Amino acid sequence: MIDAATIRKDFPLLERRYGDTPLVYLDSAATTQKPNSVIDAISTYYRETNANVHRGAYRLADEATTAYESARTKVAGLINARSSSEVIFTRGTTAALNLLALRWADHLLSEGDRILLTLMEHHSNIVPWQLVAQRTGAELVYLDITPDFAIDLDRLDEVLDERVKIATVSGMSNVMGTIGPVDEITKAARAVGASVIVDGAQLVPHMPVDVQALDVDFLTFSAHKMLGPTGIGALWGRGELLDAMEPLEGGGEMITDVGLYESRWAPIPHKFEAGTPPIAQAVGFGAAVDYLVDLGMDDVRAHELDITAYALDRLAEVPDLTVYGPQDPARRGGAVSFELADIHAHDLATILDEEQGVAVRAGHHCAKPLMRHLEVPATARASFYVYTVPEDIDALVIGLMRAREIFGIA
Amino acid sequence: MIDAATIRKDFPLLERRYGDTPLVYLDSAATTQKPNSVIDAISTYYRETNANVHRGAYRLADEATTAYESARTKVAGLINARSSSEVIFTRGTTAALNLLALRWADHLLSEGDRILLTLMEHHSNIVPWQLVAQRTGAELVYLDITPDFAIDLDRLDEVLDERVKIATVSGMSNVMGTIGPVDEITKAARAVGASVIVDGAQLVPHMPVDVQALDVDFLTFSAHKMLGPTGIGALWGRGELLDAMEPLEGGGEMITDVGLYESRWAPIPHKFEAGTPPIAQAVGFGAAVDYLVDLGMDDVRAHELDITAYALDRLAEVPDLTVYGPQDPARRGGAVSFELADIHAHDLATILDEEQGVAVRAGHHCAKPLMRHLEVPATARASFYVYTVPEDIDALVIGLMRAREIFGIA
Amino acid sequence: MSLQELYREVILDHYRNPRHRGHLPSPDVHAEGENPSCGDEFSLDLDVDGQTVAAIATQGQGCSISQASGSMMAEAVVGKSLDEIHELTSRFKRMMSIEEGESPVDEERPGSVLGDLEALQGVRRFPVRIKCADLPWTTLEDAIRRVEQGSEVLP
Amino acid sequence: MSLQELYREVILDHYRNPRHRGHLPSPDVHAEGENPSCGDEFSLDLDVDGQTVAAIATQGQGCSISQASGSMMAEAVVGKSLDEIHELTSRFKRMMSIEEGESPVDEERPGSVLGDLEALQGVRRFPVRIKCADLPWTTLEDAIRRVEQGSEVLP
Ligand SMILES: Cc1ncc(COP(=O)(O)O)c(C=O)c1O
Ligand SMILES: Cc1ncc(COP(=O)(O)O)c(C=O)c1O
Repeated sequence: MIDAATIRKDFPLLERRYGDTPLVYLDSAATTQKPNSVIDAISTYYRETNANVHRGAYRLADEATTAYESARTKVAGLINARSSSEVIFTRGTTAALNLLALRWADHLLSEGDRILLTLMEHHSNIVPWQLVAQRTGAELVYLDITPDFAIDLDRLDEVLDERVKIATVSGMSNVMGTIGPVDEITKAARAVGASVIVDGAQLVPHMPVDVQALDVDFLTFSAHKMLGPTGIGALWGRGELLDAMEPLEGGGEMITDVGLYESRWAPIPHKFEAGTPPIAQAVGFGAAVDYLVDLGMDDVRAHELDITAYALDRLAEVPDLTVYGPQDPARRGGAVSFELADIHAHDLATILDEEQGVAVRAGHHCAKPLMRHLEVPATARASFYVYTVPEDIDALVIGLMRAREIFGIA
Repeated sequence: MIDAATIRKDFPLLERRYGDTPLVYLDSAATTQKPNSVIDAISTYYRETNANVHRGAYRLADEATTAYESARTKVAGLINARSSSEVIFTRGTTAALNLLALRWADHLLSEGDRILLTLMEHHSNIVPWQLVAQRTGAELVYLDITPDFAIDLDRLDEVLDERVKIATVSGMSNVMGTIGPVDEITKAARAVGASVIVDGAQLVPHMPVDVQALDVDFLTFSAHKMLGPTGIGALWGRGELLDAMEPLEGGGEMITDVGLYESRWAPIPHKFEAGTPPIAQAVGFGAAVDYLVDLGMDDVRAHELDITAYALDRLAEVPDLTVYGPQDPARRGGAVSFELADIHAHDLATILDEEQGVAVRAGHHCAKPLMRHLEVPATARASFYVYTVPEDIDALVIGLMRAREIFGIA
Repeated sequence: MSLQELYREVILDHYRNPRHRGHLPSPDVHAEGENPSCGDEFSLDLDVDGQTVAAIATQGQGCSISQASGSMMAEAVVGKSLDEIHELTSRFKRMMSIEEGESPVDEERPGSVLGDLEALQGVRRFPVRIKCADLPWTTLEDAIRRVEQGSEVLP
Repeated sequence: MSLQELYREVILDHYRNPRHRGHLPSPDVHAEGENPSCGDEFSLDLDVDGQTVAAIATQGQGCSISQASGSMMAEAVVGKSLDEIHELTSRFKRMMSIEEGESPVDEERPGSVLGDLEALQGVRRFPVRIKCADLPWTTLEDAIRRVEQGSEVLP
């Protein structure tokens, strides 16, 4: 079991104060804080090992290459990839999804084909597909949300026919916390021969994920949402699919030969990693994976279940507060969106921040289609991670009561 | 004037030793070492300011946004951009050139149009254009290299006609050190209405660059080659051209509205920065720019002239050594490629590394077309930066003499 | 200064009971504004009679600061000449940009030109929120510019 | 171990005077290998007579280690049966992979099967260079596999 109060000490930012008020960080779905081990791995890399990778005949460059490639092995291990060559380092989830849209979907789809999404997708898993649709003539089809904030699977069979070539679904909603029905959608998609992409930006950080067991085709995630640095994330894909995909970017490192008018590509993963890669970031990503593996992903999930249950209970004590998301912690992760009476989310965020040092996000959370569906222009969102303690939730609740006072709500 | 011996103390990696042998880092054209101020800016960001940018209603997120955007202002200042919105943060030079190829060139070019390059381009400024040519039917035309390692401008007028829509040239060769004739090519390209792209990966780190004075259209560069972190670089472009360009990637942060089937884009620079950007890396990039501006880019160039002149003199003492690059330091930067007798570059690199701790690169330096033109399968390359001292060159020369011995060259 | 001063009663009142809400039947000009970073939206219809804003109606949704600012603005501009509105806009922007602690922008109190709008002074201490207060004014400037250019007087 | 031992005379000799260089007039099989990370290239032609390598010719360019390894390999395999070559290849790879300081792979010295090839033992201490020494052998394995599959005996 995770002892969040103890591991907090590994996270220097959590010691921040505004004057007398300690910071209460409840915005981990946007980006997580970093343990010292990650911050130090990056500094140590720059202080002791920094060199460009893959082309050095000297020892330092060899050390740098080993550091970079062993990060890949760690990331591959976390998601149980068959081979580390199936892990492509990208700038993040958004870059990974766009790579798939531009080089997988563009070649696969034509007029009349369909892409299946859900209404709970993040903009990063919507906009790339809108652009694919515009380029190829394919259509987007959305699965609905039920009144209890789940993906509506009732129409799945109806919607999934052989026109659907790609199903792309969030593993976990960054707004409602809802765990996506990846299993059901994958089975149904397989039956009609569609490929399955999972936007794992919120899933991979929060639960054990095994790509071989999931039986999906592609998985994308971002290091910065799982204790790692900004500027790096990963695309995992089945080797044979990645082998068949054309590179998006050309340049150094991704070739075996360059002529004046033609070039030959290196094998995966390098084919998709043109130019100097985010080396120090990969090292930091590897350290983040080490930290999570040490905690144990089962325990990470167990802690999230506990803290989310506690949060939902405490929020239920606040009058006039509406939670947009499942009430059952087993069906969700620790991103909790809510609205309080007629107080706009933005005002709520200011009051929580100023009164209690509580950092929550306010707005559309890069999920405008979902917000329109929920008929709410903006929500406030508190989101948790391995270092979140019940006291953080208590501060949130005090702040919410104070907001009621300030807005003169009896 | 830069006192390299003093500023070396700011660079912790330069204190590395292999047993008794100190590391002599002569591979700055591949990636530079980082001063403490850059390493610390990154750690401090993670320890004190880390939050996601642009969407936070709390103070920490506002601080993070300010840190990120003020890095953009610093980078814009370094190259004298009219507005910081003309600076797009990318993964690096390679990503920036590919963005231009995919979203500028693809829309501009059609069958029969031409792209002008030079034979000294890096793969990252060749392969993207080969792919453009394949997609659009445009042709690549290369400017030749003269026997004294300059770009051959004699045929410029002949080659530049109205079929040429884009000229894309390296500001400085990473193999020969040759400074690219950006002025001449720009004037000639303007005369036929072609756009000009400068690959500034080696130029911006080593010389003062003023994009308004240069009168080019786009400039690309990488932080990691100018004291900054890996994982970030910049595309500068004229505002009106960037405004007219379509985004490559869709996702969070780059939109003003997302509907189910259509979206609206944010203004530049955000239109081109989908998803969580490399925030900590931007902060590090900003610190690197601060360091360079403190030194003064004129002094950076002056130091490079000195150290390169010293290196060329000392290398001339080594029998059977051939330098591939201009002899006049005024025409070049501090990347010096050479071959020693019949010793393969790879063997040379091993000997230099093991005997003298000297780190040089060996191989084709991501410039195979140039290597074929020079008729040499591989060279060894020593490259310098602000922290390079004459003693580094002396160690190189001792190592080269030792290599002659080991290979039994009288 | 405390949050209590940011969220003054008059602001909450304008937020909850925005003045001049709705649409004009056939406005001379319509303008829309948005803060992409927080999602606040504000739009307005104007009827312009010669050089005078004869009527205004506003729409929008967002935080109390943006919506109250819009409501107060609507009250302040109706019946005013375009020149007076330029003057008012620049006074407002000056108020929002001066350092906290400096003297209030309007030296002529009582009988202040900005009136209720001065209640928004408290926003200055919350830099993230200044753009909320500014949104309606930026939208208004856009509308007035179009009136002056004669480019978009609707039929 | 010093560099002097890596760059032994025999290695430099093979580098400078590679044996079996050139092309076979009509080879039964041709295979090409490359180390993308350093640019070393090595290719070879084989004539296979039943189960025996009757002739070999090699081409390539690269560092002394890769080219010497190829030259020594060519000398070692010519006239050998495919089975013997498999045995030799696995001995060579074992030699290149054992930890430095462990006993040499070939216990039966003198009269060593690997012969000159043992001169490459020194490469083990330079991990970046092992793939240089391996390149000709990987290319050879590729060629032999194709012979055994009968897939690519050239006409
Ligand atoms: C001239 C030149 N262009 C482009 C690049 C590519 O830069 P990056 O690898 O940072 O994308 C480099 C560096 O490798 C270079 O030297
Ligand atoms: C579900 C989901 N998908 C995609 C993303 C985009 O990730 P990134 O911004 O790291 O590219 C996010 C995070 O913002 C997310 O929560």
